[in-house]
Amino acid sequence: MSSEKRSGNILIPTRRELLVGAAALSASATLPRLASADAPSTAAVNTTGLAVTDSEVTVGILHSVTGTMAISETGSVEAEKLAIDQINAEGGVLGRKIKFIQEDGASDWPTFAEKAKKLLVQDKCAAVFGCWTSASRKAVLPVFEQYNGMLYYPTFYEGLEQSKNVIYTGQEATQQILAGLDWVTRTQGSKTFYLLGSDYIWPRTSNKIARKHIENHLEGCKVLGEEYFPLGNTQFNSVINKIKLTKPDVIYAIIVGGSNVAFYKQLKAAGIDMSKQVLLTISVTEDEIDGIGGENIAGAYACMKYFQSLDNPNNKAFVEAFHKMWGPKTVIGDVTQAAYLGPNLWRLTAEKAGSFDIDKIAAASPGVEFKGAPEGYVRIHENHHLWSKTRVGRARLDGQFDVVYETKDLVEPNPFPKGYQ
Amino acid sequence: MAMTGYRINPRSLDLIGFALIAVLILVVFPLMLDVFRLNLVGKYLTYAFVAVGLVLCWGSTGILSLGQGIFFGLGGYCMAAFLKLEASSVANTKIQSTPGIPDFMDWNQITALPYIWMPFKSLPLSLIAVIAVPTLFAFIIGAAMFKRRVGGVYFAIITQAVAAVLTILIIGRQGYTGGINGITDLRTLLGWDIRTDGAKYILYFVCCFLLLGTMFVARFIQMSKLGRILVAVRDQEDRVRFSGYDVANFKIFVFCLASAMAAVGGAMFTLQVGFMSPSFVGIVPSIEMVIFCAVGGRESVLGAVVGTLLVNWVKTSFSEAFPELWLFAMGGLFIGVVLAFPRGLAGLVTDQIIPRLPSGRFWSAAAQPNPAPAE
Amino acid sequence: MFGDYSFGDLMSILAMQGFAGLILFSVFVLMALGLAIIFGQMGVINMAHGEFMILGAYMTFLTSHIFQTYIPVFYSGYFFVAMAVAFIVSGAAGLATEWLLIRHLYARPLDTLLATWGLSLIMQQAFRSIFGAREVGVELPDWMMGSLQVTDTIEVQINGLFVMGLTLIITGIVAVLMYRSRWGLQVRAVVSNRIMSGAVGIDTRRVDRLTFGLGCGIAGIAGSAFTMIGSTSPSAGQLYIVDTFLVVVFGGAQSLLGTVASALTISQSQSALEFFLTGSMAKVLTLLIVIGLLMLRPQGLFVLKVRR
Amino acid sequence: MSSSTDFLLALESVSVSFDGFKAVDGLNLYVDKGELRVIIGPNGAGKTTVLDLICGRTRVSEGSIKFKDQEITGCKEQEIVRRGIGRKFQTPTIYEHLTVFENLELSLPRGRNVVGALFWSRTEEVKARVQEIAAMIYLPDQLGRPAETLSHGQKQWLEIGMLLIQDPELLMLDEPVAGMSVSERQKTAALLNDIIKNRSVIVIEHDMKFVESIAHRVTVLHQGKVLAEGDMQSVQANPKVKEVYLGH
Repeated sequence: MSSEKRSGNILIPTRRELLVGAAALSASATLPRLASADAPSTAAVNTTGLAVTDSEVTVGILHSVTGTMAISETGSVEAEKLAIDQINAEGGVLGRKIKFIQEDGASDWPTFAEKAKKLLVQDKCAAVFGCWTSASRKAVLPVFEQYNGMLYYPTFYEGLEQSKNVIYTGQEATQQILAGLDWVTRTQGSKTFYLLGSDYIWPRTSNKIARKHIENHLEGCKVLGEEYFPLGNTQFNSVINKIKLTKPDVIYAIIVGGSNVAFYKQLKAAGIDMSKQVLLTISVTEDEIDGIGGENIAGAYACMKYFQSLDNPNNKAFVEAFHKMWGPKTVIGDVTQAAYLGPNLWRLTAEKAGSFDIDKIAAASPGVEFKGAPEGYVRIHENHHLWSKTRVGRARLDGQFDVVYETKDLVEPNPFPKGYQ
Repeated sequence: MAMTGYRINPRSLDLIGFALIAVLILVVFPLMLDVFRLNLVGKYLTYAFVAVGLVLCWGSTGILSLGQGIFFGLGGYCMAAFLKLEASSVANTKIQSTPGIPDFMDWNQITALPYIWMPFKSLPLSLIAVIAVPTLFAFIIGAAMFKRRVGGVYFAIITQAVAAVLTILIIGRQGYTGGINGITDLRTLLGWDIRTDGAKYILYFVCCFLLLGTMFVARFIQMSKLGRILVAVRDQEDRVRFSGYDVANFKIFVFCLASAMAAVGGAMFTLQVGFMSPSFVGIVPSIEMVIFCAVGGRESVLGAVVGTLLVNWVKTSFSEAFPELWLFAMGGLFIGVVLAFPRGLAGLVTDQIIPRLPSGRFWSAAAQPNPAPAE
Repeated sequence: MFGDYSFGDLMSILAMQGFAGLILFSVFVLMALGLAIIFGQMGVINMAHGEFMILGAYMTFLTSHIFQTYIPVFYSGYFFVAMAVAFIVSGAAGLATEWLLIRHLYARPLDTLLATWGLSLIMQQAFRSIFGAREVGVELPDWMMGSLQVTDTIEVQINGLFVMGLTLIITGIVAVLMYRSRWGLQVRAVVSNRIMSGAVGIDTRRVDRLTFGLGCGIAGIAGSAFTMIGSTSPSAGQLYIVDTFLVVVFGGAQSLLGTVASALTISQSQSALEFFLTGSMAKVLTLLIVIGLLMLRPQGLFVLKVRR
Repeated sequence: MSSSTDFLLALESVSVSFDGFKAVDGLNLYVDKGELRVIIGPNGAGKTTVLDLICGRTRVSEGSIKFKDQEITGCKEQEIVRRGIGRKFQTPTIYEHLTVFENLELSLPRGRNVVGALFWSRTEEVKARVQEIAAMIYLPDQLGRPAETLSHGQKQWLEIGMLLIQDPELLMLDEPVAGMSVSERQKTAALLNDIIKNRSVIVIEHDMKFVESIAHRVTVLHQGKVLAEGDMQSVQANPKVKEVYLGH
């Protein structure tokens, strides 16, 4: 069965609009019943003692719902629950309904490791959707490799990693950064950059890649300054002064969490006008703007693969379903969308492999394509990252983005970029 | 500060209490729990080292340190450093631009092993460092503070600030420390794979025996004249001084000892959990560990261990049952204990239960607080 | 470092860094005032101070919403109402806390630390359950954003000025309350000798409750003011606690003057360092300096030498 | 005046001030070996402060304090104690929840460092010494009792005992009979006269009857200065003293 059909009915709410004389879809409308009817035997689809019964398959959701990271991870939890609901509504995976067990990582890496272990060793989850920060992923990675689990990791991250047991549904650094830099130099004629970041691995590595690209690949461009702030820092006046004095063409900001709010509010208060000053960020999604306030960041450019305002049928349906489930006010950011991909990709892979076995899933993953992806279309690369387009959006007053640029074709994921390390 | 009440024949009470704990962790848990849960208990027990240290430092001497996480962390990092070097052999790190150094160094364009990492190539040196580094650090802080007679709340808050500084440094100097990720993916100890179930059992028992040893040392000190002097320092510092004792030295000693104990815990944590994270050096875990100790009874070695097990068990089971609401329960627990039993579970036993029981010996021992099994 | 700047630039660096420092200073004072009262005057270590601030911030958030939806005409002025609300709600919460929790612990100051830590966990989770785990954006009336152009390189941020003014006023009020009012007299009496002041007919319980309430109320105002510069999320309060305690302790717990002075020292040194080092290192150095000075003057900057 | 003296204790032009208020002002005070000196004076005269200065609890602003011809200003409390000065506080400061025996044992000038304390063993010799002192301070059969259960007077004695067991050459007692019954006072007076045999004692006391019963020489302090000094009669005769103090 091709994923073509499935893409149609992945999203129940869209049926109506898509049904318009699509033969494939009329077939797929009946597909759920079929799926459960000819459900393969448990013995066949589960040879390694995962938590799979004739009617159910158990997966785990592992995010921080308490502590500082809960701010960011809530969206991912919501997206994953939505995806699981929708899949179940269509008869589940290999004829089995998905049952999820949620654990709280509590924004604490050792806790993530503990809970990951619990989900694999005790609950025998067939797949785990979770983690947000690199630190939490690094903490659970050995667990997944030792107990041979499958993690779907939603966040854009620094790369330099590749594991049989992880599918990275977010972009790795080069995918997210390079296209944006090229675009800004090309269209804004920017020559000078000021790099900012929160003080941990992702911003530092990303800025490293950005710097290398600026200095080695962009004609006549240079970096005027690079600075890092403790996580949760709320005072940026000093660096803002430095920016005012060095007058860079582009402020390149990779500040995360609560610091964002302080940073952009203080930028605005300091009279830096985003309509004149180019600010390019890879860390601010619609979720963050919720806290920052649209009026404080309007005019800034963000570079990532998804924006809630994307105009395509998949996304319309996704946003509608999301709002139906979690309320019309909740916004959807890049990571939230990537988290939504997780369960869907897993389902497609499982049905391609005809099995829940981790090894079979891992082996079957490369080449799996999800045409119903809200961001349009994604395909899993041999390195377990996703082929995806990169887009630049400009923040609006209402907290949404206007997509001003999108790469012509899918950008290849390259977690170990030569010349950027 | 609460005062030690008068116990009926404390020694026999202790012996039986110790026996109970020993049986519990050496026999009951291994039989009752699967390896995953046992490994969890093992993790809790590493916190118990800190709690025992706090009993001496805070309960007996009245020095409240909100920075014990520092020493737990340093101990853990020293252990992790050794394991990490072993894990990042040239063979394992082929894909790096500089094979043979830890991955996080490679990510930060460090091309040669920094000098501070050299000692951790040898296990003996590393084991020495596990104790020595944190203890030395504690000595510096202690000497600076106690010689200047900084005490009470001031000491607590300064230790907190030190913890904050250290966290920022570790995270900021990620090329040398692994940054916020900590030091992850530790595999073998001298070629012995510490991730297998067998290894987990062995490490668990090693941890247990070390803990029992630590408890014994702590108890021995409490019983000695030194122990009486520490209590005297807590309640009547001036008089101790005018009895010709150099109070500062005693405080420094007990603070260093507590730190060393914490460090051992940290090292055992690294071995059992397989990585070390800067989140331990921070303020939150430091305060949590003080709370473990308070729940169990800040003056009782046994109480501290039991309290640690209890709080962590509650934490784990609540957060598994109500991932989104468990903080309410934790907060409630802390407040409840502080209000209801100022001297923790141990106090509850010695003040409330024993006096109400018929003739002392047998009962008083049996009435040692039984930890809820971690299940 | 200086090579690439002209003299004029340097002057404006000086001016603007000084100003940045002043903002930071006001922020610290606002954070610390409430604690200085509670810790300094009552010896209670309130680890939930940050949460009381965030409570104030959420109140501001609610008020702004109410204004937007019901009386948009007065929107530009909502902030003042918000601060009042924040003060009242946080203050009330403070009174309740004192009554339920703190008053049982006066004999054991260090235990208040543990109990209030528990309280802070509960409050955080409460915020999360009520307002959601995500950050909330508190919108500001336009007149508060933006900045005044002094010279072409020197700009003064309006909300910065606002925070400073606010700090000035509140500090003034507290000072008057402490050193001019009957209540302040009673507070200081209770601090210096609880039993005696009880004996001479001061209702020490009432004094304690009011003191704690006032402290929390001020925390509320601070939180409300911080919506201008910081983020409002359930766990944001944790960010402030260490700095706040350092400021208070460094100043010498008993004296307001000390608190102000230490806030000034810390903020100025930090913003100066921030300019020449990166944010992280500046923070580290500042903390180290404070710790060092505390070792030299264990009891803080401003304490009276008295016969023990 | 010669800086070297044959006095046991010599305070020369000692001053200390708290925020401008001079609690002790250019005080000169000399104590002989084997002398029992009583310091009296109205409240706030600086009596207790003088003791604080001698035992290092308060640092002198100016002046010198010599003990056995050695400067002790700036020494740490415990050093001064080890040189042979013991000090009893106004309110009895003892280890409330240790037993009488343990109180005395802790005060025994041995095993004063960490290691010594850790491996301390309660030898017969130790027990004997404790017994001996306990007998002196009228608590021979109270050794097993928790100190907190003693009567106020007994606590005063215990604290004196804790000083005696250190065998100091100079003993400083701040109001040793405060809150004692008449019989206890007599016993205490006897105790002091008994102690005197091989050491000097400074006593601060208000109770004139008690002072008469023990004092060799009396020093009257007033506003941090020596108002008068001499034996009881001469002091009581002194009009200035009458005026500021005894008069009414």
